Amino acid sequence: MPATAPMMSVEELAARIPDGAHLALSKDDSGTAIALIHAMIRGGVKNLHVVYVPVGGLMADLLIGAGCIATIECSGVSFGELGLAPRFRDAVQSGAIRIKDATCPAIYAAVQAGERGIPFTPIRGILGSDVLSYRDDWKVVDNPFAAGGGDPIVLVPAINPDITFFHARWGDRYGNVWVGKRRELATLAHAARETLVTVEDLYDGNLMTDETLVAGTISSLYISGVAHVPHGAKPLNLDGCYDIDRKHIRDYIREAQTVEGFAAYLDRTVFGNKVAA
Amino acid sequence: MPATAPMMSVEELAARIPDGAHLALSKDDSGTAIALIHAMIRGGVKNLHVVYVPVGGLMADLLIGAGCIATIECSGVSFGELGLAPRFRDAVQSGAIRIKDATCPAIYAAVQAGERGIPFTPIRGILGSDVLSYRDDWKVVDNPFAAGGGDPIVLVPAINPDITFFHARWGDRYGNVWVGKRRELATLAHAARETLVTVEDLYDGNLMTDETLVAGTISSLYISGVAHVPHGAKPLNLDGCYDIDRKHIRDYIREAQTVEGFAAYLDRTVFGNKVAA
Amino acid sequence: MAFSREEQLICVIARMLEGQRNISVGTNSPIPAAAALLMERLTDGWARPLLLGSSRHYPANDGGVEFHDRAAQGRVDVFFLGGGQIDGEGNINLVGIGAYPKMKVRLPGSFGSAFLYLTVPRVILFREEHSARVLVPKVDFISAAGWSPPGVFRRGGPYALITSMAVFFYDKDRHRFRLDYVHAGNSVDDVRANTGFDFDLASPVRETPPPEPDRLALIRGEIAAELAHLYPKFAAEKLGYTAAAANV
Amino acid sequence: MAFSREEQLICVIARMLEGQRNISVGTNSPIPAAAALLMERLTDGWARPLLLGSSRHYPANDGGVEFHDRAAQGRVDVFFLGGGQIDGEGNINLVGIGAYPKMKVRLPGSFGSAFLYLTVPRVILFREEHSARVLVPKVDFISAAGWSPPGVFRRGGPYALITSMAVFFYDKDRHRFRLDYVHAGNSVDDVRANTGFDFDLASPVRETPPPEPDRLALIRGEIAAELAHLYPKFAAEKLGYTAAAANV
Repeated sequence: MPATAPMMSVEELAARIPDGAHLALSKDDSGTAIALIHAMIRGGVKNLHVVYVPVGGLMADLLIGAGCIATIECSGVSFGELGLAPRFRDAVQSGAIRIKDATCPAIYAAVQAGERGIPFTPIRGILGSDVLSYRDDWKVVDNPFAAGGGDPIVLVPAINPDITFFHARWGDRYGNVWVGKRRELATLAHAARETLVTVEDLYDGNLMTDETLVAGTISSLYISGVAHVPHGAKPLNLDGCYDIDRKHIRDYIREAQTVEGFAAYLDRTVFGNKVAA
Repeated sequence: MPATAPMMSVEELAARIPDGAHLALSKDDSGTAIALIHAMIRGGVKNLHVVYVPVGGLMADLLIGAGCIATIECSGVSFGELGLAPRFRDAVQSGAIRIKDATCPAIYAAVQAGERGIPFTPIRGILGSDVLSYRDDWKVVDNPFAAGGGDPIVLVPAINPDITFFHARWGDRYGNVWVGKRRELATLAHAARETLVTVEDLYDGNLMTDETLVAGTISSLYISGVAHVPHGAKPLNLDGCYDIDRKHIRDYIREAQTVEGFAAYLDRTVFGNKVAA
Repeated sequence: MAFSREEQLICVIARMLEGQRNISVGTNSPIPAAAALLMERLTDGWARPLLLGSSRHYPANDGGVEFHDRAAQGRVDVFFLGGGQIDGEGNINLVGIGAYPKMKVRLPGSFGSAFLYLTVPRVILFREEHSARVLVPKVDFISAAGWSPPGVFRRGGPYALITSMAVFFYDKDRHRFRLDYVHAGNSVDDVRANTGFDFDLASPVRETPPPEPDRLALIRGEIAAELAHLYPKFAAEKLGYTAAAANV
Repeated sequence: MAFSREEQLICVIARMLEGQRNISVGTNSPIPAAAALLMERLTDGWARPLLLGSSRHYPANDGGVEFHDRAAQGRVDVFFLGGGQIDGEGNINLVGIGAYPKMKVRLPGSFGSAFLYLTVPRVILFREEHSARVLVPKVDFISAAGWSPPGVFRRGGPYALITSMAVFFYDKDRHRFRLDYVHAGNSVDDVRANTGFDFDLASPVRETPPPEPDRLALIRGEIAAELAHLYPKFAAEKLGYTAAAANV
């Protein structure tokens, strides 16, 4: 029988992320660990190297604005239809953070290579792009399997972050977590050395032995810490639980246009309350 | 709204597999399409090139014994604790089929490369093995990312079969099928040009929009034919429905030691009844 | 029948989707999404829209990974790209204006463009703003290259460029755009005055046909309602969809 | 307390699993599986058996892919391999006897061995039959190589070889086996007479200690019951488990 795993607080999870850590985080989709991001900001973590897999949104803009990030690697940071990411934009324009521009499938491929324990992976496309020109850690070789020689192809190195984290729908007492169709979270957990998870609800049973839930479950084998944090993804969405708070995001984008406005947002939202409203 | 997909018979599915087709099939785990294998044998398909991902069992031994396979690529064929595979053994010893020996993770990696649309993938290990010596379609290169040069690594070409098939727990009217945690079936469906599925039961709803089932569902986008075949995996198992019939397999292994015994088994089990008992 | 610019553009795009089956649309693209949903409706579901970011119109369950894998497999027939800058060779720039990396204006980033431009056979460039600021002689940063030298694996690339003023088709052999349609109210000279790159002219350059009335009705009805799940603001403000959700 | 050969071997293996956390066992390996389950029980779940083919003892949900990925990630500490032939350098042969490919005796195949032998730090070779037929000077086909030249990525490899007669440890620097233990009732000369390859001798070569009584009791009780889910025949015939399922 599997051993039970102890629950932690969100502050304890945040404390496991040291200055200078290399993180890889999924995009702001269902199940973004915003409460954990808030705890990290309160803890004052610094000099993070963060890979967004493959793009960033609120999570990136908050960490950048709060001065936690030294280097960001991603294919884009924005709020989609709702607007541009003001702290990201200013930080790149001023040179306050270093950016390693990428393209979505190259990041996915690099994390999958990390999951598979291989040092690199080929990927189609990208040739001719300045994304490639500026990435001296990517290489171009001739496809060794091309019949007549030639056929240049891009190789990207594997990504094996120190830590990944996310907010999941359920966690059970054995430390397993259910992420449903968000398969890329499992890939990240496999590629990362440590995986921290906040969970919306506790699941009374073993997620690994439920015939239907197991397909969307990440085994505790990969999980180094779990905190029970209801509403842990707010103001973003968690499928099946709550929708994104569009007004909150629009207000954020407006307020975070200035350093002062962003500071006021943090004061109110991150420092004023233990958990985001 | 998604369009509904027409159901086929198992004989119609079998008819979609032409002589000489390149197949890749999952191992004999939960959800092996034995009824479809029987239909293929009745249809007399010939000269198949079959990759077992990564190993074969009853499915392989039946197709080999019935003379359907010209080339087999796999990491092993056996019945595990129950015994060796007699028709496979005899066919390789006599040279009746060509075998391309592989090792499990190389086959998985090659199918994943097929899924990702890349021409090859690196893989660790294997160096020093005669599996590599005899595979002139595999290559060894120095890892281009190794700091000091050197670091030889094996590259295997992608596998993109013409067809894959399997037996799934549920199919819905939109052509989606649920395979639960058998993720490698989704990988196969993505890598293959066509995917044929027999399903145990019909699911009344849309598997792609069910919050918990979607994680184990393969979208109809990848499926070219579905047949409703209750007990379609028997005498093998289907998790949650029926267990493997160990006595049947033991009797099979005993009977199939000789060509005559195998012929008698086929007469009784494949040709005598439309669906395996 | 009167129509808005958005409705016009939806219909222009829809005509380029005839006969195309697997139509994928990125995030933050309500007009292409509306055109894809329109084609699904007109073909009784034969055409399959795959709207990134939608839970209703995303018949895939492995997030962005599966979408990019599909493109790599050759299973995506059409995709849409835009650009902060687009140049006369079809190169697009989604990264920023000025010298990289500390750019004068930083945009979100290249997203999947560097990959999808080479793996998807038909890429439709869509950018409403038609100005010499956007349509430049040479982009400041090539997010994705409009063409590739011989020997580079490439399934397709730019097919057409649609703006609020005109429709250009792309000549893959010459790596140049050709002006084919000018939307009502604009002239070839207007287009030339607002385009920073040199382009060819179709003979003749024609006026863009107005929306087909039956399609317009669908757009304002069923399509707007469907679109509102993903783009509530757009559906409400641009297509007059009134039953929008409270959380807009 | 009297004990069977199988019980002896389970306890021999278990001693090699002390301090090892992620213990994986391939299919068709009831004795190593029993040892892994025993260690899980003795460490209150700290040691984690991952039994391929088991639905109860497989805390992973992506089939063989995930298992091999785990090994590649360095997350598998111990694995077991056998061999139709095993030679004095630790090479193993799971493919067949004779000249490849039309071999005189074809065996099932290499499975994951070619990969796992290099990616898993501690690989325990387990083969009950101790004969010059199995333990050969040079295997006919190298399914997986016992050692690699410098510069080849290799986390580990052969750790020990356990047979029904003896226990050898593997010297990674010299690529040779060293005889450390002989099971009760056998002598060093017996081992030499039945081993086709040359090997070193520990000083002294000792007799294998018998099963610890408390462990033996566990094996016959809880472990046999647990093992019966995956190996009903073995549990019934070798460990005397009587409540076995009907479908044996």
